[in-house]
Amino acid sequence: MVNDKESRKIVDIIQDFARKSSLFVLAYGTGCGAIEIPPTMTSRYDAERFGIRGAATPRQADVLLITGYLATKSLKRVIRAYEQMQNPKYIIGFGSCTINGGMYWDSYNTINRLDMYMPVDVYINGCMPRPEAVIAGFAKLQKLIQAGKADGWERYQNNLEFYRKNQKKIIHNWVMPDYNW
Amino acid sequence: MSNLVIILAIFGWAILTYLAFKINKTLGNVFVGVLALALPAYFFTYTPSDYTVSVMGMSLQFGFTSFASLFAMLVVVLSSFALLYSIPYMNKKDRLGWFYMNFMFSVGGMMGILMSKDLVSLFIFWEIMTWSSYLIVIYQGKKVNKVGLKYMIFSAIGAYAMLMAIVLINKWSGNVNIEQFFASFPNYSSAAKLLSSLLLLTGFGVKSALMPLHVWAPGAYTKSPMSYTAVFSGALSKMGIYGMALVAVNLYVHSNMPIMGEVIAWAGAITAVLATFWAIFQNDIRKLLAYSSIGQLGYIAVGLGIGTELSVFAGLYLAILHGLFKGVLWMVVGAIEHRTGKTDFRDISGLIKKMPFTFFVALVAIIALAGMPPLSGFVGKWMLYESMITSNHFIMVLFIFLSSTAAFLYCFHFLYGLFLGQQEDEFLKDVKEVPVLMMIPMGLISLSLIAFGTFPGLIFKPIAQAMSTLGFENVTWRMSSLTNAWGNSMFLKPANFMFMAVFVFFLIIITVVNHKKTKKVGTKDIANGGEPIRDEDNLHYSVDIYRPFYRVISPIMKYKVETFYKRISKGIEEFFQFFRRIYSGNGQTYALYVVIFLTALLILSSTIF
Amino acid sequence: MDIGRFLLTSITTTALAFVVGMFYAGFRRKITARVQNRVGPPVYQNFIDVVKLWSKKSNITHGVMQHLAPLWQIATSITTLMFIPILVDSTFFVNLTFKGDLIFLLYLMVVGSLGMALGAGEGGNPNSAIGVTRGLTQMIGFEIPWVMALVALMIQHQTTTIVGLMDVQQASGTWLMFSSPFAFLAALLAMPGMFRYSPFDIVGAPAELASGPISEFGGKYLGTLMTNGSIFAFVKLVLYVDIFMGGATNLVLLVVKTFVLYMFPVLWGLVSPRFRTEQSVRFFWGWPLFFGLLGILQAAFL
Amino acid sequence: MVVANPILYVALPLLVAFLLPLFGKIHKELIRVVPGLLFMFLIFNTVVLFSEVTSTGKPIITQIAGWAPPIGINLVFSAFSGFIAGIISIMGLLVWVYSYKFKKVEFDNSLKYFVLIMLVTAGSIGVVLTGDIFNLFVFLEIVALSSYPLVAFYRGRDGAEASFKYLIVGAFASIAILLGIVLIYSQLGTLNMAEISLRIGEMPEKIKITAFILLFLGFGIEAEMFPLNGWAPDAYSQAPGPVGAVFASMTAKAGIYTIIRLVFTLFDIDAGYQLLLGMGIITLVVSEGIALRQEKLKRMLAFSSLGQMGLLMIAFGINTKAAVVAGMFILFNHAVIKSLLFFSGSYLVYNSENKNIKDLFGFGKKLPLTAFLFGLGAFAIVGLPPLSGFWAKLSLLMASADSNLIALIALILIVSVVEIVYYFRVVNGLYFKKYTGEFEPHKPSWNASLVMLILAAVIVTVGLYPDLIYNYFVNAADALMDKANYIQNVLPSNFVGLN
Amino acid sequence: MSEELMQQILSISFYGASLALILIGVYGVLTKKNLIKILLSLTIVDSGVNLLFVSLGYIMNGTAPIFSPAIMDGKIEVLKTAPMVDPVPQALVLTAIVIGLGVTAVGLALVIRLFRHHNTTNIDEIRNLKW
Repeated sequence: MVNDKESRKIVDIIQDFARKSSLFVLAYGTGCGAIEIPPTMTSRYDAERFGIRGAATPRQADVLLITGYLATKSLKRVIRAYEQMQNPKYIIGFGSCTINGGMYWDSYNTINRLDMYMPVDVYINGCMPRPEAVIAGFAKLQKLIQAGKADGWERYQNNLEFYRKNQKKIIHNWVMPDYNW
Repeated sequence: MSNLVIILAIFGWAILTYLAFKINKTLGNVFVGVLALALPAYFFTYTPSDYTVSVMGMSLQFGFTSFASLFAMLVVVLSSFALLYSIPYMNKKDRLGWFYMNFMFSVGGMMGILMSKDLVSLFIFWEIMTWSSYLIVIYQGKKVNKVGLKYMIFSAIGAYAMLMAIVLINKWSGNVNIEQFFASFPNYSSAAKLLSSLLLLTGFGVKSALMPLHVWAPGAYTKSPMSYTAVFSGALSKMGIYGMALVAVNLYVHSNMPIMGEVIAWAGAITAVLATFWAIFQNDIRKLLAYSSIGQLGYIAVGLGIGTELSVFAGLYLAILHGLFKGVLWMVVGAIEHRTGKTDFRDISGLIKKMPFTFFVALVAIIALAGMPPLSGFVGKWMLYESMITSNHFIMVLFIFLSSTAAFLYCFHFLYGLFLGQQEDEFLKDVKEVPVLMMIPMGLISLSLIAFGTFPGLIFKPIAQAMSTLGFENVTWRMSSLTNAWGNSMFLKPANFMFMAVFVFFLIIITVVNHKKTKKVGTKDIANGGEPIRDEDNLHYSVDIYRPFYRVISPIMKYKVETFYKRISKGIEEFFQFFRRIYSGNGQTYALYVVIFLTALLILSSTIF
Repeated sequence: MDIGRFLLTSITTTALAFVVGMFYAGFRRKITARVQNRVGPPVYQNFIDVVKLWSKKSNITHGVMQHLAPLWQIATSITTLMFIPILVDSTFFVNLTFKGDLIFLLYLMVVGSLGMALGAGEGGNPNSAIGVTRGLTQMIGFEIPWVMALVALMIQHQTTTIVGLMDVQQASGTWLMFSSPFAFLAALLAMPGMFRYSPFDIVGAPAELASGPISEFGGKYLGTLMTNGSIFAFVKLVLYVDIFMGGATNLVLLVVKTFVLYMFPVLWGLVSPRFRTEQSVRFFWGWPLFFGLLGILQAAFL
Repeated sequence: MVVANPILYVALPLLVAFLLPLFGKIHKELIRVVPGLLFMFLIFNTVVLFSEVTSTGKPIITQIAGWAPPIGINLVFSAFSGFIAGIISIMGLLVWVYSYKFKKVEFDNSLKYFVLIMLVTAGSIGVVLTGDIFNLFVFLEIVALSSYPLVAFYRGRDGAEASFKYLIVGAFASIAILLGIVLIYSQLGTLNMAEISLRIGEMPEKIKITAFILLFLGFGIEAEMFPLNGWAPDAYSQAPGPVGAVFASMTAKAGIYTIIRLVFTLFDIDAGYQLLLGMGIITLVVSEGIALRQEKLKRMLAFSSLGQMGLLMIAFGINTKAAVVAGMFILFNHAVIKSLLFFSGSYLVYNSENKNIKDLFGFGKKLPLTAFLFGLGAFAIVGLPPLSGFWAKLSLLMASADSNLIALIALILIVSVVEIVYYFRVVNGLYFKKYTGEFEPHKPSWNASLVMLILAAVIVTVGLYPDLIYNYFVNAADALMDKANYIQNVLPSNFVGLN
Repeated sequence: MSEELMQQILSISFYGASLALILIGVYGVLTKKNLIKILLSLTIVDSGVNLLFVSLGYIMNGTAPIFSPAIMDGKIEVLKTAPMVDPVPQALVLTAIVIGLGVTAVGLALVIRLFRHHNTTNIDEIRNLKW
């Protein structure tokens, strides 16, 4: 699973461990899946024991949790929030809608494939996924981080033109400032 | 050269400046500059000599006491800086000659006050100072009618109270000499003591804007050009403090009337609290600073009123310091007004981008004002608190603490509203840093504020000398440590150096670590729920920002002294409006009055004669 | 003073404060979780958080003041720490304790907040400014009872230094919290405000203000702020212990005392909803003020 | 002295007044020139006589028609009366210079104007100098009779109305004075003031008091005392601008002189002083208060003038030397400053129909010099140092302090605040209200500006160095207070009491 | 009827008459609304005062006042013994009458002016200047 372990310095390993164990989540309640976040965080499932806690602003967040379908209107906000997050940053696509549009696959104002517009690190399937599935998704992300493979933010940086092109197809009145990190 | 000649020279120079401006603006500016440089040059090299003039059978004496020369130092420094600052600041305004003439008149008036060794000449110079400042208050001519009138009326009330005191003192002491007044004061009857001191306090209290006589101050400070307000609030109001210190300390401390000292101190404490509250809710920077000035003068009054060695020392220190930092702050406001033309929080934001130097001096002055270590304001605050605690003014100390904590609110509002926050292009267009001639005064005073923070001994020395005039002999002071009456000490050097060392250490760390990956972004790029901010959006939050606090203290804020005065004056006017119907316009009625008067006199003649 | 020795002690003190403070924060999270019937994060979770924040690969700042804001905070905390006696009659943790007094500490402790306020202000985020104004307003609230408590102690024992107050407790053998109960009550009630724990956490309310003043801080800035938070928490606790609980003769005792004291705001916070700004000011100007007045009266007339 | 003689004060203006039409027949310009020459001569007269008085320290007594007092009529030029006469003649000259080109006066009008001014001058100085009480009455009537037409001088205004009111009240004054004289004469059989003063004790108490009250009433009307001064604001405000100054500096001076003589010299009633003091206080408070509510500039100035008269009465009513000195100072100030205010004020409201204060808003920029001088006058009259008004106020306050009248000090100062309010309303309006454009400003002619500048210079100079004229006040006060000396000097040395 | 009684009756009637005149005049000034009537009342008062003055010096059967040494002393007692009318009041009254005449003349001129200006002679309606 982790092949190039030798090439990584000890500092990176420590840092990746810290990143893995402390995930500040910016939960973007875009769709119906947001209702699953509270049980995930509260006493029944308690995601905090894995170091996962909510962050109030994108500046402090590590993980952008996209909970469900993204309307064309909210896509703009999500992109904006994602771009305001500090590197390294991760996206978890939550629910079927982020994968293929789910039950909204033929809606005129939702997007179907999230990773056309944003670099998703981990998808969590289900409509909607149970908290167990969410935690499993986080565990997957942690593994990727530990391995140094959660590089969605690098992909976004490198393929910015691709993403921008797709984004601009959806968002017609493009008023966002330039990309920054 | 006698001192009086210098005062007359200033007055003469004022008139010359006026004439010079009639000829040519540049020539006039040269005249202004010459005075600005000559004033400190003369003052710091002269040797005092006494001089006596005899007028109308009274002998008027002139000469500096070391107490007066402390304030004279402040006046000289501040006014010469303000004059320098005025040259670029006032550049685009008209009737400059008039302005500078009155400016110099008021400087001369202040010097005259400090030079007077008798009450009559003090009063004369006091009034010269008053009307010249009045003329400057109304100089800009925008909505000054009420403000000017208010200032004049309150000054008149104060001055006339003082005049009454002078007249009575002349009767009770036999002459108007200040020292002899103090010498003979213990022999006064208790009613005379109370009356003369209350009247004098009213007189001085008006100028030092003590509640409830402060009503004129916000308007007057606001309406005059900022370069003058720096002197107005920084030095001119200190004349009230000067008088109050003389009276308070000499009379109440040395004549065993501590109750009057308590009156002053309480007036000061209440002033400090209420004025600070008012300052918090202002949306105009000039108003904010005006109320803040009133509050700060309250602290000084507290220091003088308590009357222990440390408290008087603190009062004087704060007086000097308030002159300095408030001078800078008014100059900052002037700089902003000069560059943006606005003074309302609604119309300004994010100036740090365009005016970093101004921001820096404002920051220094604000820290000094807030009384926080490591700058000089803390020294004054420390001495004030310690003097209050060691002299068992434990309720008053709460008032002062409440006031100075509340002061943080408007300090933040000032810095944040003007310099920080959203950088709106519409506000910042065509704005640039102020000219060098405006930077120099602000910069130099700010430097002194920083220096006094660690080495307050630099101004402790003249203050200690001044204290000897007030009757506190042999005040001990050290260069950078403070001691209270219980022997507890505060060492400034380790504290400030420690603070700076830690600060610098972490500054290096935080700057170096991830240096390349640290990026500066504009203030439009903020986290606000993902909504991109367009350029035309104004998200600056600086108007009415202390609503919650207002809701807490609204029961107090509902009552304004001003309404009280308004009611009184309206009542008087209404009364005379009714009264003037005596002059009915009918000749017969007037004849009737004559007959009635005659009849009344005849009837009452047995009782009258 | 031996500069090397001073460096050693001051760094040790800071490290101690940092570690203890961090663990306290961890315990707070753990306790909160347990009370809420959760497992909660490990107690060292905050260390991980700080490391992660420092290892962020990009950092955003809006200008100089925001860059300096965490420094104000941390310089304040560490300087304050230097002026507080950690242990009673310790020869090691002397630092600068004999060079300052309570008024200085009172003022020094707010310097950081104001520096932070300026930094937050420069961010340009309206949420930050709102948070700052709330924080400053709340500060007026809790400072008054806190100062009243201190004034009561100072006038009662005719000293304005912490060392003086500690000596008084040493000499009498009674803690000031027992000999001046009203002052202690006032100070204790002011404490949650000082920590900005619930119910006084309107300043940085995450849901409505997007964490308020710190909403533009991320990465190393947030890391510095968290570091500072833990140090400052320790500072405040030690200050309370020194003043009211007679200080501590060794580190274990210190930790015990501070921990017990720390539980007060933590546990109170757990069961409290959030006060609005004016409600919290009114709260502080209610019973705490009354207790403070009683304390002053006791000090002045008894 | 051949050239200078007190009698010339009265005789010359009267003579000139009657000869003026004849001069006009010779050359029209002479009508305007001759009064000026006369005033100059009067000033010369004053200077010469004054130097003599100061050198000898004795008043100059002139007997008319060679009858020695107490039978004959005599003029007394003492340091006190001479001082007032001097003020009147100097102010006369200034008024002349000011009115030299005041408006476009027709030949006829100019003639009338200067004749009346001459008569007022003659009357006022006569009142001040005369040593005979009936003669004083006659001079007062001359003043009054010539004032009535002066008030009604302009046809366009309500001058006639004001004049008629003045006439009614003035007639009452003359009746009261005459009755008082009748009473005195019926008891003492003399009209000489010195002799009356000497023998006043012989009068039965009741009659003495009645006579005093009657005279007090009559003179009070002339001195603009409160309930009796209904005519004054109307007259001041309707008369031509310089005439306002004439009233303030001449007739009012004559009026206050009579009442001072009445209380100080003629009668020995102590309560008289208190009555004067009380009436002064009432006058001061009421007038200044009402001035606060005036919409018209000249009316405001008039009420302010009344207030000053009240202040004068207070000063003389206190009856100590210091207070009298202060009173002299105020008297001097009132003449100078109020004239300046009337002079400049009448140019400010020159074109205004109603002379409202709001008509002159914004004139500070239109008429810079006039507005400035008005402002200076306002500053001076409210007593701001270093202008002359301050010293007067200071000396009055010190005098009242010496007499333990602490409440009075407070009262005077409170009233001064009121004074500041209404004067500064005008000054603020001048400079900081918007110019309405309704009325064209009228530039003062050069002679008017000259007069105003001279007055301003006097105000400033005296303010800077009051000792310049302070000694005159002291001498005048000495002369007034020393009743015995007055009697001794006036009556022949061989005069022995009648009993 | 003795001479003294006659003298007394005379003086009382003189005084009474002049007092009555004065009061009538004052009443007139205070109550009449017509300007001319007011002026007339003023002259009536004047007459009263003049009468009073003149009656002071009157002595029954007195001779014309020719200069005599007695008067030089200015003693009233002398006047009583010498049956001579006191000349001074007469001289004064002459002056007073002249003055009264002047006042009346000026007053009438003013009345004419006022009537032209206001078209009325009612004093209540001529109140442009008030307060």
